[in-house]
Amino acid sequence: MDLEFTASEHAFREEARAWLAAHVPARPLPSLETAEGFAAHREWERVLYDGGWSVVSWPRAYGGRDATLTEWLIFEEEYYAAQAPGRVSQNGINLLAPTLFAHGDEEQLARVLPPMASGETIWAQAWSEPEAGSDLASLRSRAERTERHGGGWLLSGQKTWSSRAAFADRAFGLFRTDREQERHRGLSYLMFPLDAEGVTVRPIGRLDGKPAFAELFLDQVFVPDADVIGEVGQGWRAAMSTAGNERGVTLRSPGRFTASADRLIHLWRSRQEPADSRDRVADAWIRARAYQLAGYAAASADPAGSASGSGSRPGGSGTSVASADSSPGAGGTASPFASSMNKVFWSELDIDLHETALDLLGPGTSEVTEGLPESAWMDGWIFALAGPVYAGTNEIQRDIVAERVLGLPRGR
Amino acid sequence: MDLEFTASEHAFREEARAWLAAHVPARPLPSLETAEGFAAHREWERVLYDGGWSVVSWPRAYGGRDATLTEWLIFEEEYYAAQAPGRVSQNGINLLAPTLFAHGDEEQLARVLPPMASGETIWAQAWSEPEAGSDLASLRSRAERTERHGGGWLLSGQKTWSSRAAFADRAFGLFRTDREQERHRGLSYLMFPLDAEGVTVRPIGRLDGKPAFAELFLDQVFVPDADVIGEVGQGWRAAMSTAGNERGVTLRSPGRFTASADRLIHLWRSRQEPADSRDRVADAWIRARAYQLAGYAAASADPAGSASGSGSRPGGSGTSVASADSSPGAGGTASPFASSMNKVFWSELDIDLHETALDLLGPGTSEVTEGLPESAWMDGWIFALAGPVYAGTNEIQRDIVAERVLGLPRGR
Amino acid sequence: MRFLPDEDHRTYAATVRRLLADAEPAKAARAWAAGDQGPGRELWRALADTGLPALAVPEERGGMGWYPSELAAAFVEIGRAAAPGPLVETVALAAALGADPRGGDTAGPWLPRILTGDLLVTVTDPAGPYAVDGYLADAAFVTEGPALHMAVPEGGPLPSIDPTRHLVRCEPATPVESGEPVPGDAARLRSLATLLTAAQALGAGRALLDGSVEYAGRRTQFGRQIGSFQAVKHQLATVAIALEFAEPLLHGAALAVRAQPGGPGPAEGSAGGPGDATDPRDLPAAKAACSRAAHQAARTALQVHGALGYTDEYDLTLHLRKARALHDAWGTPAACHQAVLAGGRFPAVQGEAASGE
Amino acid sequence: MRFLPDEDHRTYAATVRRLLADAEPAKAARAWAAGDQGPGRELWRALADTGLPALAVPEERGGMGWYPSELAAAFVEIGRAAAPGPLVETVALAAALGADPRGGDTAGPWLPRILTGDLLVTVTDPAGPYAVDGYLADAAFVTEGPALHMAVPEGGPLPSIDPTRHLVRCEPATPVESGEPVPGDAARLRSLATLLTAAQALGAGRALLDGSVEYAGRRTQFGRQIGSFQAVKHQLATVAIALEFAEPLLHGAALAVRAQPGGPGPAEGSAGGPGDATDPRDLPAAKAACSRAAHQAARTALQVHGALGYTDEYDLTLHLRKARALHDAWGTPAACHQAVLAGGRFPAVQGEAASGE
Repeated sequence: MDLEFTASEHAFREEARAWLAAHVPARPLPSLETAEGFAAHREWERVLYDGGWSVVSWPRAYGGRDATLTEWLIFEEEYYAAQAPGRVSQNGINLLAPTLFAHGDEEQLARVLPPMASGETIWAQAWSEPEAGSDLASLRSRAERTERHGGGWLLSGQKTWSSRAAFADRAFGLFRTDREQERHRGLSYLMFPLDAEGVTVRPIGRLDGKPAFAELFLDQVFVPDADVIGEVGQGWRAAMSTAGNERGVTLRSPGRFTASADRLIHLWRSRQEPADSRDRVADAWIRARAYQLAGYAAASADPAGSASGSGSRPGGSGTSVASADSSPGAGGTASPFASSMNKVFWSELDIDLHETALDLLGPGTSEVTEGLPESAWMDGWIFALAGPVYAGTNEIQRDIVAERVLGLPRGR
Repeated sequence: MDLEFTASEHAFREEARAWLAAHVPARPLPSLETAEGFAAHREWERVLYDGGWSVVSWPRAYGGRDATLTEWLIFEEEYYAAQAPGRVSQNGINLLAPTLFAHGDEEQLARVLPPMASGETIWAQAWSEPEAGSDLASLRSRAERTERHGGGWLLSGQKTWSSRAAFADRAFGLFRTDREQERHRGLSYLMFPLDAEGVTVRPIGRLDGKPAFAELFLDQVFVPDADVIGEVGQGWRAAMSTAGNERGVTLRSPGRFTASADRLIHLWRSRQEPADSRDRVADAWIRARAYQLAGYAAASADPAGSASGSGSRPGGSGTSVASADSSPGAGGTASPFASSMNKVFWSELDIDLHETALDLLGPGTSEVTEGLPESAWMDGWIFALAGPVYAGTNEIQRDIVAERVLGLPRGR
Repeated sequence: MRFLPDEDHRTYAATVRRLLADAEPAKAARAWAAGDQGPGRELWRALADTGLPALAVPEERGGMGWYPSELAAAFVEIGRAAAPGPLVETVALAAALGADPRGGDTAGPWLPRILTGDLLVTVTDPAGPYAVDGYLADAAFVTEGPALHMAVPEGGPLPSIDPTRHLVRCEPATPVESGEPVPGDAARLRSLATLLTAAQALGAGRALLDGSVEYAGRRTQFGRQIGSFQAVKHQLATVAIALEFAEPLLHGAALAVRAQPGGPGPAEGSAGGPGDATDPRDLPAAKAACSRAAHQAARTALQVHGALGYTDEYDLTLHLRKARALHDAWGTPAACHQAVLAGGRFPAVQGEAASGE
Repeated sequence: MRFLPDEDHRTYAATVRRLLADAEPAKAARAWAAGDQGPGRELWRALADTGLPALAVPEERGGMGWYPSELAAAFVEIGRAAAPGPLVETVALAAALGADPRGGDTAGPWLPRILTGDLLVTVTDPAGPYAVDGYLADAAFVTEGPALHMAVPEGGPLPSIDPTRHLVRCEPATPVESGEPVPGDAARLRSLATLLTAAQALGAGRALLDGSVEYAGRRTQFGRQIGSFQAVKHQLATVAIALEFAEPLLHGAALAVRAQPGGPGPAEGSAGGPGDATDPRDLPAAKAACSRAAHQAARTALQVHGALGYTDEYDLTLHLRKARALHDAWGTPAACHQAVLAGGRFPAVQGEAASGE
């Protein structure tokens, strides 16, 4: 057991650090939840792509550099330490791409992934519906068979809380292709353009008013067969592999939290190290470090795995949930439900860390003060607030931990 | 609205303070959970009784001084501020007596109350059974009808977690008098001697090893009709009035917590006011003060009520749960389930307060150090740990608050 | 002792509550956030017509006396309604001007026009350091120790997490013209602002709890009302308990503010005799407890509502956002805790460390 | 990087676990609490036979090297079994003696007899200030800065919340006879004691969680298993998560202790080069996180078990009581937090304020 990076891992870190130092914009980009900021962040994705850093863990054929999970962790550490911009492509890279690697065909990979890697196509997710939030299996939007245009599906219904949809190009989600089947049977995983005929996008403002998500009204939106991922009627399985990913380390990499914890300590020092905040500041660092070490352990347990497919490379086993979710505990049980533990852990850490920062900043700075140094903490806090809710509420995650990790009786 | 005590309330406080200053033992008595300490505490009850302070809120006829609820709150404040000994009679005074006032007859009151007030008879409670803890309605111990000795009941079965039973004289509890009825129907409330034939008492050590409770094995223990409280078969209703009391202010009076919070601040000052404990110390004081003010509000809402019968004096309305449990919020709704809010509030305060003290004392003092000043904190901590568990776990209390105060749907 | 709101008190709170419920305060708040003061000004005039600011000003200065308890009750309702504007600041300034230690009519033209509801003013203190609605208000003030100065807002308005609060940097010691202090009681101002902010937070918390309970009973997932899940129940019960026990502290704090010496207003509060259980620590205690309970209510509301609770357009998020802003206004939790342990005295400059690196 | 226990490591931990499971450690703990050292001494001899103390001592001093990771794994099992006695202190003292900076065989007769399992010794530091099992151990030591002294226990044995810990006041600077320091590395002693206490706490937490899960699946109330209640589930899930994320910190801390300079033992750890991610802050972080997780596990176990969890006679309460005692031993949470923010250095005297009024 060790914590020593290999020579090549070390070189990878140095390369990433140097590149980021040279390329990260000196001034923060405008918020990616605005039209202007969205465009600026799309440009940044292109810069990343040109440098070979937009999707490090993907195969080279699709724009990546075949990085291992450990290297991906290193890249993320450097990325957040450099205070590089948020990733406007993250829905595509973190949610759709792993599903494609696990369930897509060669044609789809070749067609979808490169423009995703370059920022040419930005993806929105379209999971929730008004009556199907945490209870995703109850969704009602349907895809009806059509033989027009060479065969495909007509999407109708309503999606909501579709993040990035206000400005994105395309979206992916689950639709009911077999109305006879209930719950998670008869669902299919489809991709569709947001500018297609029949799509109405109504932006929804989040707490700070910015349109971070949208409602989608779909009326007979045509999707060709080529844009069904995996088998028709098997969408739930594909979606669950994505859901596992969303909760796991790949959506919220440890580097994000170690960088924030380091900044928190810096903030605490700049405020003359108030002793009444010491416990909370130290605790944030401890938890971020724990998450980082858990990530190293997970990467060590699966040294061949890339971050892209959560262990399932193209043509891999397809058991992506199980391998993505190897236990974070270095000595621990390899539980397929560790992603639920991860999700609870990082989402609660994220809020506590930002609350501590806001309390250190004091009054007036619980206000969004754009352009002032404090604004990053307020933005981060708003972002963190969503953590315990989305990608399966923490209540559901704790149920999963209790029932599937600990083996407690199913609830009623 | 005011916080001014009347002249007579003020005089009452002065009298209590003076008496306590003159009579509280200079050195702490040995733990009441030991044979020696039990005897010493019984003697202290006699001293209290002789001074007229053992049951201030009871009618004079039974050894009290007809104190109002406000006066009782005042007495408790003075009592705990004076660091007077724990009340070995509390099961009788706080649990049995209110039930007697509400459901007993004159003969029972005259026979049972005076020796309870003087410490001549110390009472144990006998609620739980091995299979009936939180789920009290599922209890199995039975009372079978007998016409011997002038008519009565024969108790058989097993009780457990019977506090004080290792050294007490008598006990009270619920027994199934009608085996045809299920759950809370067919139960009766009875009193019985612990030295009777057929009673076996097996002391159980609590966390510090002291026999704070016992198992009772009952084999055809005779109880005369005169020791049935209320009607046969109506014991559940009587017990619930006691349970409400157990959770309400009368078992854990605000004075206990305000005294502890003041001592905590004193401890914090004596440790050079460490800033990293400031929030926790202040928070403990704030919560204790909130509980105190809530008590004043409850007393103001029911100015005629005595603490003894939770508002139901002998011959009163018998709606003791409702009146005991008037809302603590000074402006608030008079909810009959406020006792559940009280119980969650004080039990969690009590633990947090003592944990803060232990952390201030530092290493070595997480140890029970009898005879040293720290020992009171450790003893208090052990005592506090039971708070969220007994008298209905806090989980059940939160269910009650959610369903009956907030009106959320019943659980499944 | 009668530590319960009396009939008049409850009647007045009910009046304010009804007035606000009928006045579509959420619409007024959204208009205010967008810079349209019309509905918010109208609401304030209606509140002033009930005698709200007059409850902070002695009769000889045109008011009705000194009634912190009744003001607190009214601000619970203002918080429950999420009514916009610098209402706390305006009422607290009226109290300060009315309690001008020099007496007389030296306070300038503001006081009469505040009492009629024609003016809304803002004020901050060095711990702020932002004044809420600095450009929208008719005048801005800043405290400095025991003194009160006029101020000119500086720099652009800053967005707040609470969109109805338009913040402006407003450093101390920027008196206009003469630089002479405004005659007023800054200590009374700060105490009343702290009390009323606590009350507003408690009201916001009540609204958040009520809205969350209502939603939890309505929303179904997995074939059942989400309010039937024990995890949801327990979170809401915890919030209910926190709010329930914050309320008596607020009442205690109002009595402590009423009893505070110094102002010329008739201190109808206690004489501070031996039977008096008012405690100056109740003010910081109430601010800390109400803010914390409201914050818990906001966190829980977000969890119960899911993504809906994270959206700008859902009315309950007006309260959710205000809860965080009020958390730090007129006494951070840390400053309140220090004050509790210092016998009720707030640290000289609240949150001094916040004023810069 | 391979941040995972290797095969040997896991095999050794499994051996220790099996040995303890077969040895009725709860009985040994109860006997120890009653002053009967027999079964506890036997258990320790069996553990020593597996090479446990030898893992702390270099080969040239009769040991097997310097293996903090493997020692931590073994002490997780010791914590899980609630094995009694000053085992942390004995192993840490062996490490200190083995790492005697002067080298040679100056450490007196203790080291060889610790390695054979014949001796149990205790040690404390000024922050203690109590030595665990001071009268039962064969020798007592106390650290003072970088030095190590023998000590004589003073005063009567004091009961502990953990009945298997017999505490004795043991102030610093009570060297016997010559007063000469004992040759040993006190820094290494403290680091290892902190690490192994953290490991023991983690093991206690694991046992508390496992026992609570088992009980929650077995106990029925209201006609259903209590483990089917969401409130119970969520408390247990929270504990599981806390323990799960404390564990990697413990592994990181072991590597940090291994890499610590100063001892003559073969530092098989990293060379501290640019690719080295060991961090001295992991030691206080692990102590804080493991203690806290164990404490949470204890609180939850009490809540799940109800009154049963509050009784002396139920075996799981051996762990429950130990969790609180370990919370403060060899680094209070406050001291650990300070150390994390000071780059890993513990404050000079941990919890100095605790030494008396």
